[in-house]
Amino acid sequence: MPPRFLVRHPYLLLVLAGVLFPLVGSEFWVGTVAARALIIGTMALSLTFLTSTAGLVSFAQAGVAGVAGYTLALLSPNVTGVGVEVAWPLAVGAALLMGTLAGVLVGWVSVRSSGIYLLMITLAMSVSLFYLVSQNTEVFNGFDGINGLKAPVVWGIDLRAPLPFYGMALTAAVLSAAAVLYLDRTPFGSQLHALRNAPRRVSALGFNAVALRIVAFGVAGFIASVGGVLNTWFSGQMSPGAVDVHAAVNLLVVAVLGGIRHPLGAFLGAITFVLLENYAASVIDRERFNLVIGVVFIVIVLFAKDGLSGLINQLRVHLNPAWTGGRRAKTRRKAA
Amino acid sequence: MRFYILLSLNALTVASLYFLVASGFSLIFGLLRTVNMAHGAFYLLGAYVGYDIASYSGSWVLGLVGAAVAVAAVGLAMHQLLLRTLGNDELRQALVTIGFAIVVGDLLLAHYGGITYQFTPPDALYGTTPMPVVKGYPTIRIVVIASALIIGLGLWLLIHKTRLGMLIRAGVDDRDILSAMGFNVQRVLLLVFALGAGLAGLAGVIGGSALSISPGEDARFLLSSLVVVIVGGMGSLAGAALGALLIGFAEQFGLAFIPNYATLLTFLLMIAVLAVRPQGLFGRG
Amino acid sequence: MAASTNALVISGLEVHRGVVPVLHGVDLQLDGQTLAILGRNGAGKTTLCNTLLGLLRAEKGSIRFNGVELAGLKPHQIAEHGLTIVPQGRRVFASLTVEEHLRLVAGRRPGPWTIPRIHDVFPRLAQRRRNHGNHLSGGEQQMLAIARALLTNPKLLVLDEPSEGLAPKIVDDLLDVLRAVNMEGTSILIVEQNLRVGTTASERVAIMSGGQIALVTSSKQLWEDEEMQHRYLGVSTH
Amino acid sequence: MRKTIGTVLGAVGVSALLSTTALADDIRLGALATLEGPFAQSGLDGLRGVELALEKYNYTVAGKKITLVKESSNAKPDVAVAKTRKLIEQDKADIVVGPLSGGEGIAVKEYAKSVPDKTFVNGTSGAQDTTLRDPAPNFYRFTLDGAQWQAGLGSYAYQNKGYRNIAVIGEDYSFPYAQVMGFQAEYCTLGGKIAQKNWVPVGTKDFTSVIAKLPDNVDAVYVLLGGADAVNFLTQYYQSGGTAPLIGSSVTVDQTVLSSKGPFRQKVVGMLAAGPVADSNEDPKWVEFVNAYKKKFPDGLQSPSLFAHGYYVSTLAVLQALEQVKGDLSNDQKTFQAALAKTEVTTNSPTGPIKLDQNRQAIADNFVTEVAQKPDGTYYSQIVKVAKAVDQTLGMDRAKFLSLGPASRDNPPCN
Amino acid sequence: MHTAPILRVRDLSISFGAVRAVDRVSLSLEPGERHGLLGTNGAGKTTLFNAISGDVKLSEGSIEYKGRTISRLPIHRRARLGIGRTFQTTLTFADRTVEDNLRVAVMGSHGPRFAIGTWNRYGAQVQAARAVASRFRLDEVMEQPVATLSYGQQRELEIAMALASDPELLLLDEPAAGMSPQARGRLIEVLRSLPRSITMLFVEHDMDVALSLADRITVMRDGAIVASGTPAEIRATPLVREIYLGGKH
Repeated sequence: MPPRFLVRHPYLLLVLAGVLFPLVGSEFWVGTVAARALIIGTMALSLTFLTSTAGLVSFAQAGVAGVAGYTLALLSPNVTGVGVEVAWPLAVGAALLMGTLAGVLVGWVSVRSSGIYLLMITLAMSVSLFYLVSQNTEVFNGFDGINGLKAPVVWGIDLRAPLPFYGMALTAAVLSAAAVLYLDRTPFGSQLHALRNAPRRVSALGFNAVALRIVAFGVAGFIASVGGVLNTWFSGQMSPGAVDVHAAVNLLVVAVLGGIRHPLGAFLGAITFVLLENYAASVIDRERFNLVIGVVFIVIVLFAKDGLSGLINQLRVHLNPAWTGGRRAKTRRKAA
Repeated sequence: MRFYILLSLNALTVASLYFLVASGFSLIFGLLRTVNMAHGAFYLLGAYVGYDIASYSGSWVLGLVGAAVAVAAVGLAMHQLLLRTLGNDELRQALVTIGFAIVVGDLLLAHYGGITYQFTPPDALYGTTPMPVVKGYPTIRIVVIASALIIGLGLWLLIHKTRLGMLIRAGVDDRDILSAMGFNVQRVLLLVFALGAGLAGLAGVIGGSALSISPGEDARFLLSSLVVVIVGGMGSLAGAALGALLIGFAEQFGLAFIPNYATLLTFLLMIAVLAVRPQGLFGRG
Repeated sequence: MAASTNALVISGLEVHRGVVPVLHGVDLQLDGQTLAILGRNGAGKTTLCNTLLGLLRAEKGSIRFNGVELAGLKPHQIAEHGLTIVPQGRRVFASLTVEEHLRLVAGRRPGPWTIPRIHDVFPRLAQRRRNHGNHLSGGEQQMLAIARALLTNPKLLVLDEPSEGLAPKIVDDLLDVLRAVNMEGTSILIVEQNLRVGTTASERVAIMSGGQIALVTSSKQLWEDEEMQHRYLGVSTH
Repeated sequence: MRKTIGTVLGAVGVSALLSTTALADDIRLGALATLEGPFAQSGLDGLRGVELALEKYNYTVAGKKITLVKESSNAKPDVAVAKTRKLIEQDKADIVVGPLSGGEGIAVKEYAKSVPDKTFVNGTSGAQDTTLRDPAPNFYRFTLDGAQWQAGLGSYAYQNKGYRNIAVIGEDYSFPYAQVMGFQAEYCTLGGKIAQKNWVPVGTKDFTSVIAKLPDNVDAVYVLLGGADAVNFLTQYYQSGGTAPLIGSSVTVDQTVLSSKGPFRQKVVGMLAAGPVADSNEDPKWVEFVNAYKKKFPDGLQSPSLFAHGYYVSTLAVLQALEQVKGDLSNDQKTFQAALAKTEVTTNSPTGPIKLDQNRQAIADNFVTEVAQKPDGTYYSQIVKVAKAVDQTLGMDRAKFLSLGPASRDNPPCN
Repeated sequence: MHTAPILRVRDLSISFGAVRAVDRVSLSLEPGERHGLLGTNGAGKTTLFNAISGDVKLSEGSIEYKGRTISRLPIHRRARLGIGRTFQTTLTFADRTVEDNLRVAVMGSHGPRFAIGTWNRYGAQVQAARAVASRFRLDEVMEQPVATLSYGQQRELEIAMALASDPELLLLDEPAAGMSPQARGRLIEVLRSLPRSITMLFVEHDMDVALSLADRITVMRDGAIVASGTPAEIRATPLVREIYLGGKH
């Protein structure tokens, strides 16, 4: 039996696995594959947070991350010669702020839409951003984007080297995930769950449902921005490709693969996605990655309603019924 | 003057093409409440299949018909295999069609490669039709406008003047009661799905003749269909027509006067409509 | 005399909405006549109607009509066996004209009801021929819903709260029509909240409560027994 | 039970991580091209070039086997960098040839700076700044850049065709900007005028409204579109009754476009263009190259495209340099890199001698061509002029050229 | 003693397209009053309700609450002024626990909203939720998800949530709908036991419930008020008998 506190907090195991991973993984696995999975996972976390707590779906999270990415790019030294250079903490702060504001804007514009319509209006906003940045050359350098961006050197640690970068991505991912899990247990989290269950009731109780919803989008925007900042450093550049419709679809695919009803599904989905990206190619044919991802996606949607996290939950219940969650078991006892 | 007439004709052409694609998309949504994100893939599939049939048989018209039939069949298969099992879960339906679109797009790329295909329409269609003021206008583009008018009129007649149309409208209004009156609604749904998919295939041949066929067109026409029906109102034929016109004009006039932000303009138009009237201009709300 | 044909036998019917059971074991028989089902809001009356028509799935139990098991069949298959409904809230098709409503269903099954006859019985519908379903008054919508149901030439007509929102005069006309329909051999199951309509429309009434049939009695008896009304319906005339 | 599962999973994971370690003595050559999306066809042809070059050396240099690892991007810079990293870190490539398109090139160049002990040789990416400004010491380009690819065209249009006033329509990004810069360097200096520049968003499919805007009185229209967009434009231009002759960029009427299926091709005969390759080149080395290409890839294009050519000469340069250092990549590849910088592809080059300048940028010949049709109905480009030894500053003084600033929508101006 | 009405509805009309669901209704409630709304299905009771709570826009007329016009205030602002409501079809947070439902309800009108401390820091609110729960005998199922409760318990929770927000005016839309006779009785008891500081307006089909709970009753038909008075007066009105029972021939 694993120690008690691990049973009570199974997520600590995941964090531990993340911390220990560099001991077994090669530089490529740590600095490129795992770091990328963490970044994509963080961006997708913004979506699974929205869906699992507030019941909102959004196609715009890649775009929101892109707003942060572009802000960072424009405020950092780059070889494209656009923007203004400021100290990196300031640039990161501004990026997170702008991304959060972008999230708020998405929430505000789409406030009257829900379900499939919400998906479409957020897709439209995301695509609008794509056209804005790809057609504006003065600020965003259009189609070519902004190049030569680098993660800073902090206290002598070069954050663009694989291991430090991985450490940074892991820290950001763990903190974001912890924040989401924590929020879930606060009154604010409960209020968001309430919004998902019965928005009419939420208003009738005296909550400003619109504000609640917009704040949820803001929080998601912040998380997406964390991913966006890391992603910009990771690719060393920012271009419209990061906010195009494929990027939006990919993020949704990641979230659905992992299970959109559990916040941490985002990371499961991201790991799967990145592994498929690197290995599916060698299974069938180097160019047929999309075929594999498409088929896997269909299978997940058809047969695993809650994605991989749902499957794992089922498996857990199957292996050890006592793990169904102490809470419910307790109530049963109490009620009996 | 000539310039503005030309611009308007271009806008009409683009609007016609958008309408052709979006009408099927809207039809499917209207009755089935399914947002078929594979509609763009259907368009591209129709274009390629039509191209193959047309170049093999030497008949453009056969390509047109063949593409419509083939894509309708693929649509039916997708509906029966993937959509039916999901019941009324709109979100999962949209997701599964995204997956299907990814698969179809990749298979098409694998088979047809990345080169650009263009139909060889009958000589009568390839060339210029003389017209007053603007002197001449490409015949194929007039064909596009005409086909949109014909298909639009045909759909209108189908929906408002035929028994099947009555069934479709009744099904949109109240599916349950229609089935309780003894009609096999599932069959009507299938028929409509096939019709909508077939329209995408047909549009693929027409669009592939007026423009060209290449990878990436699937996403482009899916997006345009989404924008058109969102602006016009999901499930409304008139809405699709109005939406297509608005987008067509915004896009072409934008391209002529503010080329750098032409596409952005159409999306801003859509966001504006959605923020004010989430159900679209003609949508029921 | 239309008895002993078109017999409906419901036994042990259980229906859930989600996980919540709504009907728990309904037993009911109807034998070529008219039966009213009365009950409070939420007693499960509409659920019963929808299950009869195949719009809801029966968890357990059986619905036999003229010896044929209907539970598990699709709505259109059930309709082919001669069941039809005038649903609660009328649910006429908003985008079909009155004429289209009639043309849609007419002539699909042989029987006494034709469009001319409908126009005869409901002259108002003839006048409103070109109006769309959503441009009719409540009474007109109700007539249309009934006409739509009659044109399928049903063997069993289910009416779910037909008097809802109708003026008393119209309700009386409606009851006359139903009487005529029954005379021609169609069984009628009428679900009502309104005690008078329910008891006037049929000789027998079943009272539903908490998802079960609490009592089957004659209309006359219920109408006269205020204590019984009070006990089962929560309404009283004293 | 759970423990067993854990052990098995762990073992599988570890072996997956370790299985990718490089084999000892081989030289691993990574090739990066776009095999996804609209540029898929070009990427495929690029890889054909790599394979042809390797085949020429029988995949062996100085007794060492060369292993080719292919990777696909989708013309997006971030993907190009991710895939390059994969080639270097995962597939342990020593040398990477690629990428294919402009934005990718700049991104990969930036990445190259972080791995100085690996060598990067450009595929066909044509952005000027890949080598012009802030170059990476371990990034080499044996192909010409976008501006160089138009060398000879401006003067031919002005002098031989007598064009004095033209209109420009191009896609709105850096590659067409650079091409126009290369064209203007000759055309505008000679006194030619540009009446109008139309920059259309990347991905525009319907150009008719822009066509309608073109002035009636121009001598020619200079078109900077590629692939499907070029096919659409050409079709729409002729359908709209366009009569002014057309001038193409390096990708407007290249083999990927001329091999496209469609009736527009009948109209483009005689169309002027310029680029690093010409189908009709009578140089025996070009003929030999074409024959080898056709033999190996019967289902390839009718004639190798500039992508096949670019990847071919780039790989050749790598092999030549490797041969010179006897496959020695030690000393953080410094010996090899020094040899590569001095490499001149002459005897092997199908398109005339290629050497590098101080920024490791090619100086090579460029061809002005016209589209012609063969008796068998196929279309090809026919040489009408050769610009010899074109350098990156287009013959200008480097400082003066740099002072022009990066090419953009309206820089440099035409006066 | 005569006090100013807590709620005053004046000439209120609401139209949906061509249909006039509520037609020039005027109504006023004294503080502490228990006021029943009767009428058949489609008489406009729920629409009137929704207009008062803010769910439906009014076409004409005005609504005053404690002397202040609230016709244009959004739902949540009205709720914060002390107007609580229940819904005809249970509208709870189905996959959350009873406790969570109630403590969220407590925070609605009195805050804190957007609170991001752990629940431990909001002891007062949690206590308030528990107090309401015990009044409805829901404390035994506090940690169960609502979806696992019986229908009757869900209905009780529905009302408990409205009470948890500490309203001055409580709008109850068919509170006893679908409940078993015993549950009904229990519910009536709870409602009766509420302090008179809460003014109640309720819709009820069950005449017994309505008549036994109300101080005054208003009867609606076709969107308009057709009778109004004390339970005794209403009982004696032939018109009401006709509407409600169809009347005798």
